[in-house]
Amino acid sequence: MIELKIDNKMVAANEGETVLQAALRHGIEIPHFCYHPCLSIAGNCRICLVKVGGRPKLMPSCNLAVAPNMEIETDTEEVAEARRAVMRFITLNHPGECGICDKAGECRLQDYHVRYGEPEPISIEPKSRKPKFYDLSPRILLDNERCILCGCCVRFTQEVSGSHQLGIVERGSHARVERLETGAFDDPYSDNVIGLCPVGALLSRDFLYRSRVWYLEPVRSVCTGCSRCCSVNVWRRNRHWHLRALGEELNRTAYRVTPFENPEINGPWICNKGYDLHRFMARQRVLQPMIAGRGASVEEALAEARRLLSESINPAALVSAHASNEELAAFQAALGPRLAVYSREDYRPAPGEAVEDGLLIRGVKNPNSYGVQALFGHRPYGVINGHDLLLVWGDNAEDTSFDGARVIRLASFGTQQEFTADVLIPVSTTFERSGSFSNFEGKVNRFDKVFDKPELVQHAGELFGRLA
Amino acid sequence: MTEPRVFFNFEVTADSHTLAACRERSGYRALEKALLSMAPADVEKEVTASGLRGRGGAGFPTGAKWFFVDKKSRVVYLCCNADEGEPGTFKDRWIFENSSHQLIEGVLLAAYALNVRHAFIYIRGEFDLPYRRLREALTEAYAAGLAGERILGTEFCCDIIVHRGGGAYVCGEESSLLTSLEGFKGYPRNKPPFPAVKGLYQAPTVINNVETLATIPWIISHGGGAYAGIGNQNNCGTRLFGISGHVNRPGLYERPTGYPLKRIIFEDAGGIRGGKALKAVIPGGSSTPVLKGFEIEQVSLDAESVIQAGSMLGSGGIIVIAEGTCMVRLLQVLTRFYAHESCGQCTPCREGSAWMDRVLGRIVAGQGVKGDLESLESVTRGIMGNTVCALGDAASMPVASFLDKFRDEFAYYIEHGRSMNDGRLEV
Amino acid sequence: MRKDYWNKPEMGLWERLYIFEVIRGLCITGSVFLGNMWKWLTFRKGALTAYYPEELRSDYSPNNRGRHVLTQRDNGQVQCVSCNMCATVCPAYAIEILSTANFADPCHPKAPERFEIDYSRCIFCGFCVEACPEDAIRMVKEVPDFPGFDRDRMWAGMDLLMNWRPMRDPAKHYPTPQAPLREVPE
Amino acid sequence: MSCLADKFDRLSATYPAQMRSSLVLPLLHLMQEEKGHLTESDAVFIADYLGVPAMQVKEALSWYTMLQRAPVGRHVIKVCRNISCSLMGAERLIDYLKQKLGIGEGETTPDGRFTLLLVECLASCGTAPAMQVNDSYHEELSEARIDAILEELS
Amino acid sequence: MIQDLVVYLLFIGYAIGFMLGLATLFTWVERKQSAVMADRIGANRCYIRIPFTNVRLVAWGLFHGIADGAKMLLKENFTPHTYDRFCYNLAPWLAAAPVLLVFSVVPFGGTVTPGRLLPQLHAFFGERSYLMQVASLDAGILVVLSLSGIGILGTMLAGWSSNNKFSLLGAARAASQMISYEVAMGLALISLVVTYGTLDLNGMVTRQSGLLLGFLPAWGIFMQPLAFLLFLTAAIAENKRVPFDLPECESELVAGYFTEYTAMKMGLFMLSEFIEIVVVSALLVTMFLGGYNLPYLSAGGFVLPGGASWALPHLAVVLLQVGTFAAKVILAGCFQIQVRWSLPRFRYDQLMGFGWKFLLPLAALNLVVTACVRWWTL
Repeated sequence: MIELKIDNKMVAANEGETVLQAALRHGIEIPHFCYHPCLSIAGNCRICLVKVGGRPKLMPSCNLAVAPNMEIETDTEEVAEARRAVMRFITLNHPGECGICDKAGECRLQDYHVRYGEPEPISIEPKSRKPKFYDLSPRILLDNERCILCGCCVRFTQEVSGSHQLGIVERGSHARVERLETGAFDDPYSDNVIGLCPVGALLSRDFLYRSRVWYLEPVRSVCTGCSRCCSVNVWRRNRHWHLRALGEELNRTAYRVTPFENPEINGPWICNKGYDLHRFMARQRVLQPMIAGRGASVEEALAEARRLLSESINPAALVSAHASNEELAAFQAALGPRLAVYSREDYRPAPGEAVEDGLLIRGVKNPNSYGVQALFGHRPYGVINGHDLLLVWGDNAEDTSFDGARVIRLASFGTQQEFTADVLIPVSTTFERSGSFSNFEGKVNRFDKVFDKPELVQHAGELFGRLA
Repeated sequence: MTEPRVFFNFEVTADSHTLAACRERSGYRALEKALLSMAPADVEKEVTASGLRGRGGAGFPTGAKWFFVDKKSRVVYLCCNADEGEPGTFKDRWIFENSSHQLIEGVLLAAYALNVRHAFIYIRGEFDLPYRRLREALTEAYAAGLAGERILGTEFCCDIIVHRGGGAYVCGEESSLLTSLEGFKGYPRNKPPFPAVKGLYQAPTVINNVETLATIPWIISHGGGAYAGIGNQNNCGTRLFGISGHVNRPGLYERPTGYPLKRIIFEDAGGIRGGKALKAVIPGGSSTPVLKGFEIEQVSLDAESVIQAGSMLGSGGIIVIAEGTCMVRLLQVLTRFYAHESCGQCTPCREGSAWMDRVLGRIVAGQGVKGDLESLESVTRGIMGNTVCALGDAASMPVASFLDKFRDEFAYYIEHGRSMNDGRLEV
Repeated sequence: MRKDYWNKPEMGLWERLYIFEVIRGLCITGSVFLGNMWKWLTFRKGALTAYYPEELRSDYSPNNRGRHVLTQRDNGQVQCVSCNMCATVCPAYAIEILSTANFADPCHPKAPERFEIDYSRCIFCGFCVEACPEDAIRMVKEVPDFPGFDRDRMWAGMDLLMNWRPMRDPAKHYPTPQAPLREVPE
Repeated sequence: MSCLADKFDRLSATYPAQMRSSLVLPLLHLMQEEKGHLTESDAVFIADYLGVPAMQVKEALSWYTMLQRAPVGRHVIKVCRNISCSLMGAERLIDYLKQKLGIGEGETTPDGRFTLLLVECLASCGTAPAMQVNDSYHEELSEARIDAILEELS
Repeated sequence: MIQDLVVYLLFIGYAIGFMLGLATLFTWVERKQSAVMADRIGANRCYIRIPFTNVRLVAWGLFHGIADGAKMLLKENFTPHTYDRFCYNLAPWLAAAPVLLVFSVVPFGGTVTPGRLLPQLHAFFGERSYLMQVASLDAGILVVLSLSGIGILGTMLAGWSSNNKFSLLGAARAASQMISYEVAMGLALISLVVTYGTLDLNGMVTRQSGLLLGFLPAWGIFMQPLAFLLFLTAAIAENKRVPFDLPECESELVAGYFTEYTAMKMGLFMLSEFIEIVVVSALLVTMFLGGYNLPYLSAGGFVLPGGASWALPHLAVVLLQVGTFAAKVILAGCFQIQVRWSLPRFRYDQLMGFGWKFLLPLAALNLVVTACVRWWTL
């Protein structure tokens, strides 16, 4: 523990910390663009300059290790002047197009400009032109005019994802971020640079111009892409800004997915598959309960399922690895003793998908395989056949044959025609319920409800009690 | 010539740069003396005793710099900073062309003192003849057993690697030189950590200027005390001063520190061209503040005196400007240079140098407006001291001083759209 | 010293007796009432207000701001860049904009695909006009002719807003887009 | 490319083995000597040879001014335009050269012989004005000297 | 007596119909009158379409009252989170019921002898005659005072049980205001009682049936002009109408003590206000404006000052008296509305000062003078 004084306030800092980290931890705001806790220190934006007692020059606080009895001042006129100067330089060639910039509203440059900048530019030079909407990859656009060359994205590819696919080329005021001409920026973690960018230089094509960010609000959820179970924020439309003329369905749409910083599981990053989670969830849904291929009410379907269950001699259940721990517990309590239980892999790696790497991506492409196996053991269906009734719980039309057994299906995605079940009951997706998953290390990660479920769709956890 | 000469102690002829010629004038004696009779610590002690200061511009005492290096470290690197890019400075080039062996000897001595296995000479990419001379000299030295394995039969081994730069002024900054040497674009590094702690490939590294290293053989053979006796007390020794600009005999002069500036301009360099009056002097390379003609009366060529006058001695490149030169256009030449050479890493320098260049370009094109000078000044204030390396300061200091000292000329140019003088740089 | 911050009425005895002033006031309102009543009874209209929508006024103030116009660029495209400032500032949440990306026009990559104003909610405050950074939305002297029995019918879309009274923007001329947006060397 | 690889090997032998990354700049110089100018594929080639990220080489290639990224003429004339040379008349000489060669800054004559580049300080301030043709310096220039130099080259 | 029962049931029905009908009418009158005063049109959007045609019966917006009533009955009944449901639900009734009851002692006509109205009725009624009044009480005026005292309770309960700061403030204001003005009103009425020497309202009306100085109707307004003014002021204040609407002033307290009420509960408050207009007008008419007395009209017909007379049948006299009373009430109500749209609201301190420092002394003075005069003339 090192005690130092920031703005006449005694602050306790850890050994090896920088002044910026210590200040931020204690709620003292020092502006910063190029600093990111998970990346190396670049020290090139120069907005975090602070006054250190006994030193003539201002020091960048991001590169200033704490020392005992250090006296730091962040609100002197000298520091404010330096910040104003740096804001002047940064905004010198930054186009004033917040109106059409997707970052506006969560842009640090915007915030700092309001707080530390000057209302009117003193420069009368025309802004310099650089390539706009430079294609980094089919997922990401780069607007070099907006770029402030903090280098966060470059450092991300060098230090976190290790793909080294981005770099700052040219020198001086011509410097700009580029990829190799020959290769797209196809890093499996590439979308992280969008959130990393303190300004709106890196744009997600998927989210491009879909909504202003202040119309949205994040809800904590969990990525179901693999057994890492990264925490994510799902951005839905804020209740106050619900749309009417443009379509009610937009109010029930997840606009984008961003990482939710969870140091235990994923840190501040998620992979591109996680960024695509909302598209995964926007697939065709099963919305209508069916009995032998024709629509029925929920009650009828349940009654039929109960009848099948009571009539069967040797029933079995295939349990979804997308089920939350709570649903598994409900299943275990209601039906567990009566059925032979098999664990089910809802999704397997798609062809061409990154299978496993050292950073986040895991080979098992289901979120709660660990939870299922902890409760029921690792028992894939197919070892023993000869059941006369199968309760198949989970998405993805199964390629396993059911051997003439009668089938009760609980599914979320797909078309009605896809399922040849005796009873089909639609169940809610991860976005429509709250609960928790246990990831491959057994860490429990909870998720909240993002949207209300459609009317005829049931929560699986509530179904089992009514089935028993 | 009564004063001792470290460099200009021989006559330059067609083959004066060869090993044989060098040996004739007692080259490599100091190396022999050091390797055979002195411990590495003794060499360092001599250098410390000599009071030698770095000749690259900052003037940091060489002995102190060596002292900070952890010599017990597994690897210590030595880099010779030969990326001479400061406009107005051309001393290292002379050393390479005429006295490479002196530098090699100096490098080996420093390597011996610092326990260095690999020494690098980072030479400017544009230097073609100097590079070839240095390679020749190195080949000769390797052939004569003066470099490489088991030098002079002792246990001391040192390889000297010559690394050509790619054309970047900022690589003369020590940390950016290291980055460049590691094969990256030459971005300066944040300090701390200093190169003496974490330098080339994260190992402790000493970076010395060519002139500094080339002085060391003289110090070893004559003793540190002898060197300390030359020139001023605080800032001793001789220095190479390059005089350029509007003088009759521009060129390189070796003078002890404390030599009057006026004398070197008006006597040694033969006075101003065409008999014109002296308008201004930039005393230490283009990045130092300008001095007006009348300000140099009492100035002598040592760091303190020049600082007292309001400028810096820097790398010793004296640029003389005669009456009738357009200072606005001259400053634009400088800002263009710094805008071109800004590496693009940190914001104030990247944007500020280009901004100053654009404003001055506009003024020179006759489209200056009223607030331009004030905004230029605020830009220099914004850059000064806020950048990663010293290039930002270097870019803003001339602007600030030009504006300070020749404001009327700038105001006239903005008001009338043309120069107060005839607008030429040449006289 | 205590300072009086309000305008203390200086009332004479007559005013302070109150009753007479009350009677005077009643006489004033009563005379207006009787006058107007007489007009009603003699089938002349005794009111300044109109039966909307059967009657429409013709003498609107030039400052009246009744309907919105989306201005157009010289090439007839909508000037709006879909920045949503108007929608954000709108106190009645009456504006909804759907944006689209249009890289064919590099100077205006963002454009509205749909632009809807809900006249059942609009309070005609004019904030949208003030918030617009592009002078793309204006309010002009007109009455919103949207009386109806169905709230959903009171939306004005982009076609209507642009075309019911097409307006070019005389104040702001955009440069023709510089075709290649590669770096321009100085 | 095999002969190039030989040269690469020879050059890399002069550096300590653990300093592969340092070879980026020397190899770029070498490649430029061979090919006249460098493209991104050359950078990728060097990166593959050294085992460093291609982006690092690309950054270096774009950053160092001596590395040509566009085709140049047989003789590259680099004229210093910095302070000392300007004081000694570099601007006049640049105009003269432009007019004589009929090209502007950064351009190549139609016959592909000369490329005119304006560079910052060549460290010839004492012997200003100066220019560098290919690699060799020409100092204390005047119109007559330039004529003579160009004469000699052609 | 079955005949009595029939007659009094008819009277009660008439009284309730009279009050509710006029109250509904006054809601329309208030809108329309204020519109005409302010150069506007006023309520005009409600209509009844005649079935199977496209003819729309607008009738100057008269159906607005009906629409209002329907709306209030059909609206969702919000209740606040209060811990006293009982008081909250009781309050509207406490506010409305006393107002309705006040009318029971007000005579809305002279003496009627049903048997003489129509020959057919004679067999049934015989020669019985009735005062046209629901309850002919000796203590009539005291009933009025006591019932209007109960009205305060409803207001207080509503404001307190709503669990809302605006309501509570409104209720507090209402209580202090009503109690304050009750005093002045009471004193004004006492001087009236001293003048007429009776507490019975019918007796008062009868006392006003004569002529003063041979030509002037012997109405209370001419006997007690100051008491008339005092009573009018205090009655408007009791009714919490402009300029005494502090308990429910929209600009400060949303809606005052009934902020938290919706639907028909709120409707009861509104209705009681308009009924109170009717009641106040009726009292005013009864006590000061000669009640059902038409000048020069006696039980047998018109008797003009010059000695000329015009005999009328009993039915015509009764109808004239009832009609006179109704017309006077309507006019007095219109006058109250006129006041409401003419005067600005008092500040609270002004209100209190006016009540205690102006009205009360004046009423006391009036009483003293009246007593002296009465003693002198007796």
